[in-house]
Amino acid sequence: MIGLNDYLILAAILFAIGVTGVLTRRNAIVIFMSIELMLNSVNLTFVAFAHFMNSLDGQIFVFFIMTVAAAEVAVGLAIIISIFRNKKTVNVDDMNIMKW
Amino acid sequence: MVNELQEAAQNTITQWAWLIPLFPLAGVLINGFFGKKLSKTTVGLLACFTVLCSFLLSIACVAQLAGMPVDARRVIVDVFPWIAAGTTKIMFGIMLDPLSSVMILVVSGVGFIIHVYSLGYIENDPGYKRFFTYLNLFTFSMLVLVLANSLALLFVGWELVGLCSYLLIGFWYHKDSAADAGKKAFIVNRVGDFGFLLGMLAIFWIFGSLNFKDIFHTLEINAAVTPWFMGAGTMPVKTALSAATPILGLPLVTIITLALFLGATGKSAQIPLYVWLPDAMEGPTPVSALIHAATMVTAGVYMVARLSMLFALSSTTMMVVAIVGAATAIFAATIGLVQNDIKRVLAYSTVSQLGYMFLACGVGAFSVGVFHLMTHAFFKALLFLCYGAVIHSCEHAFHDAGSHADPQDMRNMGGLWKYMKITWFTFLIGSMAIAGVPGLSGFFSKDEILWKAFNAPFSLTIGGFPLGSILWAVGALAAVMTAFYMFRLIFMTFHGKERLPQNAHPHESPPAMTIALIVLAFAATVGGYVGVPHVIKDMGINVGNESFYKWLEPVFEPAQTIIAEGGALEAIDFSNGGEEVGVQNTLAAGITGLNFAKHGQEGIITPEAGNVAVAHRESENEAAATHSEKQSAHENVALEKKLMNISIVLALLGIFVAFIMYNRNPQIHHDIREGLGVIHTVLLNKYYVDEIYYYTIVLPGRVFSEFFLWKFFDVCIIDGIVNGVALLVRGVSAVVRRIQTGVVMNYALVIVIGILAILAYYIF
Amino acid sequence: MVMPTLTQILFYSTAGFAVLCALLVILHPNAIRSALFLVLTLFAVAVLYILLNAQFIAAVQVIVYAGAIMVLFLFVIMLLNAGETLEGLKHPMRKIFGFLFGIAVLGQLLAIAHVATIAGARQGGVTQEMVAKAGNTELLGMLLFSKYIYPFEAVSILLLMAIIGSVILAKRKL
Amino acid sequence: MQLDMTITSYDFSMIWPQIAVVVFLLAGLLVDLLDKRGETTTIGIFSIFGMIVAGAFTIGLWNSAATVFDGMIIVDNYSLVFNLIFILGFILTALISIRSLPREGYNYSEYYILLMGATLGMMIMASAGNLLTVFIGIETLSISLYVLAGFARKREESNEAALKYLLLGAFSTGFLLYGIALIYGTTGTTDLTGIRDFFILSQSGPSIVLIAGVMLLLAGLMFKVSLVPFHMWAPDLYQGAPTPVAAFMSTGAKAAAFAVLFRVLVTALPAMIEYWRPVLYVIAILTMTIGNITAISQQNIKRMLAFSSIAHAGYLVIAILAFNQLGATAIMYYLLVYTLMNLGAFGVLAAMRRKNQANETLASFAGLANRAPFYAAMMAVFMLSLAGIPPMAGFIGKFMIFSAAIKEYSAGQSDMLPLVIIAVTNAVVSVFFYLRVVVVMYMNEPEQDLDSEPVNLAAGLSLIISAAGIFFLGIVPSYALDFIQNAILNLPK
Repeated sequence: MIGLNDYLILAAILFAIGVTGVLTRRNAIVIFMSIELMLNSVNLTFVAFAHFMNSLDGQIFVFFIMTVAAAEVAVGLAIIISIFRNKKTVNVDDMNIMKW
Repeated sequence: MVNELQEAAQNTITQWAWLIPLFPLAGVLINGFFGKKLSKTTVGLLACFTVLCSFLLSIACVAQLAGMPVDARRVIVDVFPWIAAGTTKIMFGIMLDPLSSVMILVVSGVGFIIHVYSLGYIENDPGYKRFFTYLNLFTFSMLVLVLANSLALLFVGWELVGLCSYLLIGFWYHKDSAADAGKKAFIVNRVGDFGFLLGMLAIFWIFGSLNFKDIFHTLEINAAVTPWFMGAGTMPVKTALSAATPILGLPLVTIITLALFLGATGKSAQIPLYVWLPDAMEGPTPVSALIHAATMVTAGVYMVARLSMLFALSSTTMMVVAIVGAATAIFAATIGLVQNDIKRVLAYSTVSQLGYMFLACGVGAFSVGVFHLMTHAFFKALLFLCYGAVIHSCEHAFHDAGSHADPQDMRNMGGLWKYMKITWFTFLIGSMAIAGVPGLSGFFSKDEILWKAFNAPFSLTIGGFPLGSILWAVGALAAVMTAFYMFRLIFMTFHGKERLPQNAHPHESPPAMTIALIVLAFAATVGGYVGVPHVIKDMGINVGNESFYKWLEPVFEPAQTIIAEGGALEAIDFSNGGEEVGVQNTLAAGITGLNFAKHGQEGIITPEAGNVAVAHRESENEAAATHSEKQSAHENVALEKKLMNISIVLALLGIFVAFIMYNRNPQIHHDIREGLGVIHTVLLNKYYVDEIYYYTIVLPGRVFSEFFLWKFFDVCIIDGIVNGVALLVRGVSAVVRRIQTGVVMNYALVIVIGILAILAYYIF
Repeated sequence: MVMPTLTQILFYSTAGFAVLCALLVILHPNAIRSALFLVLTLFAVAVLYILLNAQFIAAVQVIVYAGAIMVLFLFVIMLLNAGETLEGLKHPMRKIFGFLFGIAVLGQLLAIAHVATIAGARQGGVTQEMVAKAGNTELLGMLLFSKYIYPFEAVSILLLMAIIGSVILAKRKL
Repeated sequence: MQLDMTITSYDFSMIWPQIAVVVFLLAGLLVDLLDKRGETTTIGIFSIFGMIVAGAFTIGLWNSAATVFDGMIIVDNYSLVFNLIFILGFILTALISIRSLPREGYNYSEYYILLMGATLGMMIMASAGNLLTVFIGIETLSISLYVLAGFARKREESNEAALKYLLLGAFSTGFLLYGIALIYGTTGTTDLTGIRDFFILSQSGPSIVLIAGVMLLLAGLMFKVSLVPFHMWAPDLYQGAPTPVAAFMSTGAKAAAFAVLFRVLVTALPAMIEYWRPVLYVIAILTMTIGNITAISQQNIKRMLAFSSIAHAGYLVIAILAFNQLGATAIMYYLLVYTLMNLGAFGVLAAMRRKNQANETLASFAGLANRAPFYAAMMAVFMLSLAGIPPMAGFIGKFMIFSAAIKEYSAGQSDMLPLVIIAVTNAVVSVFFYLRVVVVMYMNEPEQDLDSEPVNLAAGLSLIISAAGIFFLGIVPSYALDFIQNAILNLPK
């Protein structure tokens, strides 16, 4: 039988991959996708817990996370579009006019 | 019935004492907000008028206060509750007692004169309106400081006067040196404020209040408090104050008072935090007179005097205060010997005189310290204003003559007396007052300080001499130097060969300025007669009286009692946690003088019983004191007379040396000869003495003070430390800010590292 | 030797597939490919949701996440022509650090996930029978409109903000 | 089988302030249609009016404590005080913006709508009773702020600020949610009181999973509060975002984040104090020190204010660590004062901005006292208050925080004393860079000649309200403190 920990370990791996993506990629859109990966791993954790606890609250939480993620993506991509208009790039390490 | 009515009528005026600071505040608001629409004259006159109102109301209030019975002379007007924390509330209000009454008279009185003087001085400056707004703001802040009924409100005034000082030092901000001086004053004062703040918070957490009334009351009855340190529970306040701290095992009260004293050294320019004051002379001269000589810099002395009860509890702190005061007095005086910038001489002289005030406070003679504060306010304000007049007129004269000579450098002057006779004469009075020429105000206060220092209640001896006599010697030496450099100043500026640039014709200042000078000269002359020491009366010269000391007596009496008890509190603290200690009552001398120490007795008390025992012994002591006083009164007076004669001789010696060294010009000899014929003969005969003086005493001294004390110690070490700390913080800052690379991934990495660290702390 | 059950086979193969695709998301230099691999990952996770009896969430995952959101991603990538970026030429150290710390995060999270247990937690009262009877979606709907009515309404304002915000930022001419 | 889940009717009377905000937000979208494009004063005033109505509802609810919507929302005086702080922040920001928007060239009415949405998010955060509402509140706030940060969409700084904030915000949200998931998994609930009950019922201490969950949750919240090392976004964001937005973010948003952080710690996690205390302790020291030290070498005043706001967050953490009634009072009082003084300082910066010139550097403030005496005087008041110089309210705020810490010290928390000493040292250091602004304004010669600055009515009003509030709270703090202490009494603890 597949236990809770199997799901959690999978979620942990996906989360760590997401974090690594944020830390290593330059392309803002890819960074953003890595964050989506992290959120998915959180969702998986929630659903797994909910399943093994016979509770639906976790699934509701996932529902809200998805909604918020959708909103975040919409705003995030809009920001990326507006920055691309000005700078013609989506690479985050080209965006450091403000520092120190 | 009639009496009651009278009393009610009497009280009404003091009940309005809180208006005193509000008049200048009104001036600030009106001039600050509508100054642009008002004419220059209106602004200036309004500023003067508001301060005059404060002065008149102060006089009325003090008169009322004097009419009250001695014990009732403390009027507290709570305007509204300020900070409510826990059960006690800090009230926002004023406290009028003999000490603050002296201060408000000095502040508003001298302040008013300087306001009037400024009407003339600052007349053609584009910052005229700004200047008067700041000056009013300062007067308001200073009055708040001295009238504050709580340490917190005092701190408010403390910070505000600091701010005003800061703004006024940099008044001519287009000069880089002015802006730098402002910065320096600011940084140095922060160090002091840090100490003040810590001390204040510690007091709050022990006493549960910052109201002076509560603090004094708690101390007087040794009430039970719940102090802040761990698991202490409720205990008598003196036990709490005597708790040993980890810092060198010193008792808490010593740490607190030392922290407060650090604040005082910052504001009152004492070693090690004096460096800002000479630089502060970059401000306009009336500012130097009002803020950096007469009033604000004495705030530290006022604070120490105000908290005299607390300071008296720690003989260590008292000793530190006295030693720092004496050291500053001599140290600043030596530097003053060689400066050529007039204002710098006066600035170092101020530092030196402030040192005297702390010396007085340190040896327990708070009222003498305050007395010197007052007389110093008169004569130092006078001196500054005179030199303001000199500089003012030289500046214009030099300018008209097309010269770029420095109008503050006395080497560019000489022989000015005939151009500005009033200024010369008033300056002479001021100089004689500060030099301690008998009959002028400075003599009475300085002499009394030296006498008290000689009788300092310290058991410490250095090389067989009691600390007191060393303090006296240092003070006396500084007095010689004071007399010397002041008269050097006079001779180089007003007498001797004219070294003015060609075609420069200085002239007397406008009447607004000269009137101010005359009034102050009058005050500097007669101001001392309110506090003539009784020894003079004993000598049969029945001038003036001791009313000043009597007036302040109720304020300092508790502190004197504590000192007379021989620092019982601290004697307990120094025991190594033991139950019983011997109280060296030989420490106890206090106001009654050396003789008291001889008749002291040794007692064994336990900490708990300490206060009881002390109280019990108090009556015995008093009896003993009276007895011994009678017994040795004669001997005592003789000693005091002797010391007084020494100091008179010393003052004259200083003047004399200055005269010899700086007045060799025949032209001036001629002028002086008529008044000082005998001395002139001596001068003629001992012409080579001048050279001997010069090469044996003056030159080495000059090299020492100029190159070591001033250039090396002052400029390198003290400035170096101040700037170094600032530089270090900035350097660290410049490195730390580099973390902020501007790249998102690095920021994310820092977040991840943070989270990893937190989790690792719990997982592993 | 115990034969793996169908669930086990399904779980491990889906999980492996998800991890592989996720790795390719962050490793593939081409952003369009990355996005497509992310879609695959999302599908794999949706399969796991079904294994966990969360049919509604699985459906939302496919329709909203993989369907709508990822299409938006792809659209933006193509619109900006941002697919063909050459990755990793600048600052190789940053990349190395990134991977190192990613592995450290993985280690810690695994240590936590490894020992996680629901023992002691308050158990929900929603049994498999109830789900079988009323259906996952209906139960969720009931909850949403009873206990979770406040967040449900609040999130509508959040979405409104997102709509207004996206328009104001991305519209070419205002 | 009958499910005992029924749609119940709810008591909406407790959330009138939020409803008012929503109604005015939606109505604002319609009001917008009345104006022609590029004209935003009407909607600005309309939104201020809406917030005043919300404030009136908030005051109307005073002393009516209730937990509504199945524990999702806790309405008590704590949340109401915070509501008032947010409303005050909104009004002051809107007043600044009325002038600033057309000047900076992004005169769109959606600005006020988003600002109202952000305020709604803050209100949800302050009264959240469930980690879900915490999350929704944070996201409502954040999404509005992402957009507002990038609102000057033609300016690269603004774009960059928005992108950095978005990426890092979403990243930290990931950790926050992971934490919530772990808490949910170990306790079986996301309800704040439910979590507290879990600790009361559970026999053994918290498991490592729960600790990790709590720490991740706190890390997410600390990001919003901008505590070191989760602070790096703040300076770039404040510098790049439009000035009124930066003002709003550094005050209202920070207050909301503190509201929720303190609520979570007090309501859900008091049993875990020995776990989160050391973490917050170290973070408080780091935050104060790094914030102040970095601020010293800043030449851009907006950026300096950003580091200063980080440092102030550090002081506030001390009050949290004190974890007593006095500390709670101090937090609210300080945040109220901080809102006034920081908004004021940013308000002056906003007023200084010209179309093509930011005028944010220290050098551009040189000689401001001559050029714009009103703005210079106001800036001086705000700087002195931030520096904690009496009689400005900043002093009382610091005094309250230190008092709370020392009270805890005397109760046996021996580690509070070093914290206070570090804080006092930091406060002294910080005076340097605040006062430098005053010095530059009053004592330096201007580098370039700028025209004198006429005072704008709305912005001037905002500044005068702030300054008056600072003096009022500094000279007569008793009224506000009594009011706030009353609020704390109803805080479940």
